[in-house]
Amino acid sequence: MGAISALPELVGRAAEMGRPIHFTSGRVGMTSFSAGTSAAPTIAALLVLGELSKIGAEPGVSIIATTGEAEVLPVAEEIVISAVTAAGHPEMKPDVRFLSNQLRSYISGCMGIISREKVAGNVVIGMIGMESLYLLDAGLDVGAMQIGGSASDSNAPWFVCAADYFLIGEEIIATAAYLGGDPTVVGSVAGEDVVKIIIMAIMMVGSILVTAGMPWLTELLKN
Amino acid sequence: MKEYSLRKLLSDKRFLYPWLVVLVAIPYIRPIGLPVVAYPWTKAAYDTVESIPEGSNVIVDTGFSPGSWAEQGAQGMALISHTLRRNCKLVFLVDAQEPPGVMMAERIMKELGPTVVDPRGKKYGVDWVNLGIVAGGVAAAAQLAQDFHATVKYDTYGTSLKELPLTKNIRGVADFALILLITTGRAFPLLEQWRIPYAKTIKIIVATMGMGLTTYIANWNAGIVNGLLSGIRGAAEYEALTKNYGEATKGMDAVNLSHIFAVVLLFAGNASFWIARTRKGKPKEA
Amino acid sequence: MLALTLMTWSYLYRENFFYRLAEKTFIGITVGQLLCLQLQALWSQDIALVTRGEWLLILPTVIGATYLLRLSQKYRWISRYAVALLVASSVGLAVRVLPWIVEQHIVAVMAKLTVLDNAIILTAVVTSIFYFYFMRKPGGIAEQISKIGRGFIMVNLGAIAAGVFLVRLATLTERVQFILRTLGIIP
Amino acid sequence: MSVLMSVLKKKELPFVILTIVGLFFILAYYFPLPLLASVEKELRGWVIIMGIFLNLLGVVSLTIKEYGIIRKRLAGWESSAWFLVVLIITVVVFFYAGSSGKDPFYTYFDTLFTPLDTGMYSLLTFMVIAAFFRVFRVRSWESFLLVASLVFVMLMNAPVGEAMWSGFPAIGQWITTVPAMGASRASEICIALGGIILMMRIILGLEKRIM
Repeated sequence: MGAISALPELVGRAAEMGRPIHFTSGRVGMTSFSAGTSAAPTIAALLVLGELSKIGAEPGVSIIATTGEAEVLPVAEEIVISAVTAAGHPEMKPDVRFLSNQLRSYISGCMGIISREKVAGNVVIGMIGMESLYLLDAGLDVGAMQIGGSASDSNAPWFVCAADYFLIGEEIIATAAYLGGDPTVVGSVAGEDVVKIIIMAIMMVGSILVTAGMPWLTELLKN
Repeated sequence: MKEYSLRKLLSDKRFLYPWLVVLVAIPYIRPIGLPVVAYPWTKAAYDTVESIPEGSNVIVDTGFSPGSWAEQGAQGMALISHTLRRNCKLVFLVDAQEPPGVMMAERIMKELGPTVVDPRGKKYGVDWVNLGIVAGGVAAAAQLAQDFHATVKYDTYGTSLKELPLTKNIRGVADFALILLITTGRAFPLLEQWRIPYAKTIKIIVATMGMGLTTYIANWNAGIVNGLLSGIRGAAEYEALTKNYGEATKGMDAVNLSHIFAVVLLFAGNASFWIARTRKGKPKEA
Repeated sequence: MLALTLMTWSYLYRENFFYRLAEKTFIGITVGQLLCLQLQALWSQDIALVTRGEWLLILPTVIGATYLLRLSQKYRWISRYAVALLVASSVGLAVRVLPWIVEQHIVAVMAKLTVLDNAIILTAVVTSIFYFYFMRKPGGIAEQISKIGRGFIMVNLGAIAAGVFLVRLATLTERVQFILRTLGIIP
Repeated sequence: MSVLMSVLKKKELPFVILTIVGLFFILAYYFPLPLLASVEKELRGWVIIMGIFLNLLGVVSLTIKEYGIIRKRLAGWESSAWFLVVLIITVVVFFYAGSSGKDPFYTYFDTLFTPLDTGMYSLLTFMVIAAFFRVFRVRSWESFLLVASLVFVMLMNAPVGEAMWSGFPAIGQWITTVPAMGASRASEICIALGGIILMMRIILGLEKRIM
């Protein structure tokens, strides 16, 4: 996945230009709004933030993380602190900013930061809602290198076109897992792939059964 | 290098913005009125309203915020003016998830009042009631179906529901003929708790945002939803079906012009990209 | 009101003084409202109930209050416990989507394959899942299938982009109408 | 005492709590016993109360950051000062005027909020248009599929497509209900699965980077 290798490139560019990197995991949090589907992408995005801080700690690139949900603030700070400590730079302070819990108000703040700080890199990843195109557009205007992806399909098209490196759907979660270089990750992902094969098999068998006029598998799964 | 500077001006995105505003503004000053052909699910929504007995009670969920007025408000006005012309009585409510929806119900009735519906006939308390926020999600919806007065005691102004002529005799789901869901996604659980268990006596029409359409088409195919409106286009189709042209029809003119504009831009952008690419032999980033 | 709308639109030219003014006003009022509503909620949902005898609620109040210790460098570690609870609850909630996925998506795909469209839907689902099959080897058969899946995903994204354009356009028409009305061009 | 403190300061203990509480939430969902259910309901209430403090933390930390900018007279401190002024006015109006019903606070809030909100919202249309022109480029067969599907569905949405050629709405409807529907289902299934795997890793303590 290209986006993983792009993080060092992004940090290098920012260090060279002497400008900060903007990171956001979007407006939604982990427990409140439509929690079921947004928790994992948000946490995955924060793990990407951790990796970014780890790479950025050595050249001392400042990373401005913004959020539209207050509950992301402490988790993001913890992740950044443990990442920079692991990289041997515990003196780096996390810069996580809560802007507003109202969607458009948060967007206006993000756009302001991107264009005023003239960020060198713009990382927009997670369960990104309608803020996607606003932030990508602002990033394009200041010529930032953009990496991103949304776990919500309805906002993914803009990333495909406007980001330099994009991730689609589940790739976000998988990337975040791979980033740490943890050997247990391969095992988890392999296990997940087996589940996917099973799901595909169930769907195909179920369809064939329905075609043959035996919908018992469908009835079974409905309950 | 005059030609060069002209091209630079044309490729600046700021050059596009005024054109978009002009294209959207034109239909309001001089309407064009291309015919809007209704999708089958919109026609089904119209037929559903026509099929309920005249004067039935209708329950309406207006769970959307002012930001979506252009879409949801237009759909709400089209649907509600039709039900009112069939002399239906309306009971509005919203979920606790979308508090501004309470004001949206008032706004629909206010904007409809003097235009479509004969203002002399329709009175608050007799023809329509606004329950305000009904908190409690699924549990509250289920209880509301069985025992109306035990779940909600007062309307949004604090008047007792037992004193209002419309709600005085309502006991539960059996007294309603139709559900209108005019929401932006997270609907009040009327679909699960009212339509599915009581499918024989009550029908449902969903007015969703343009993006929510695919999910609901599956429900429409399955017969769970009787009729479906989607976004400003759905509203315009409904206005055409009821021959009651309003905001959405004008909006569709703007949609037509700006969509042509968008397609032209797509081709222009790609053409300039490919010309630059073949000239220089490598892709040029925007 | 017209001025405020135009102030936000001024961003389209470039980031400027008026936009900054609008931005800070916007954040100011929403954050102010958040602060007030949360203080009110703290009273009505928590402290008022505790004084009425629901002593158990003292516990989340104390744990919640430790979040504020994050602002101090020295006692920041205390809040780590509260963060652990926060992550735990989000994790616990996230696992709940499984039954919903089975019902909404897996069952819905199973339909008569003799109808061409249903067969295409099944193909689209299966090939697209292959795109998210991460153990695939470069050049293998899974890689080939995943390319077809990627094509289906792109078609989906294009359709979505068109839908989003229509939805957003509706809001613009409303604003343009508002401006025309304010300027007195249309009634 | 100092031994206890150093144990508490370590990261292991929060991880243990995370595991226990996380497993509890899962158990309570899949095995809805009355006891588990009532404890779970109580815990959900706690999460809401803790959420209040999180929001307060957000507001306080934002205010402190903006105040720091003003005190150090960093670039753009004037706008930070304006932010504080608006914040204070909002709080004063709220508590002075009360907050229920149709009172001065809502008039104040709506007058400022509605135009700003809808103004920001409609900015997006301009950005979509600019994106169509700037970045929707046919670079490969994949982006060709994306742009083609975009054009067909746009011409389905706009009645003018029907006026040009009756095939546009038919193809557009087929795209949205058949191939697009299939791909979006696949994407939802995979996100849910990936999410569950990540969450299980966190609960089992395999994901050390979380704290």
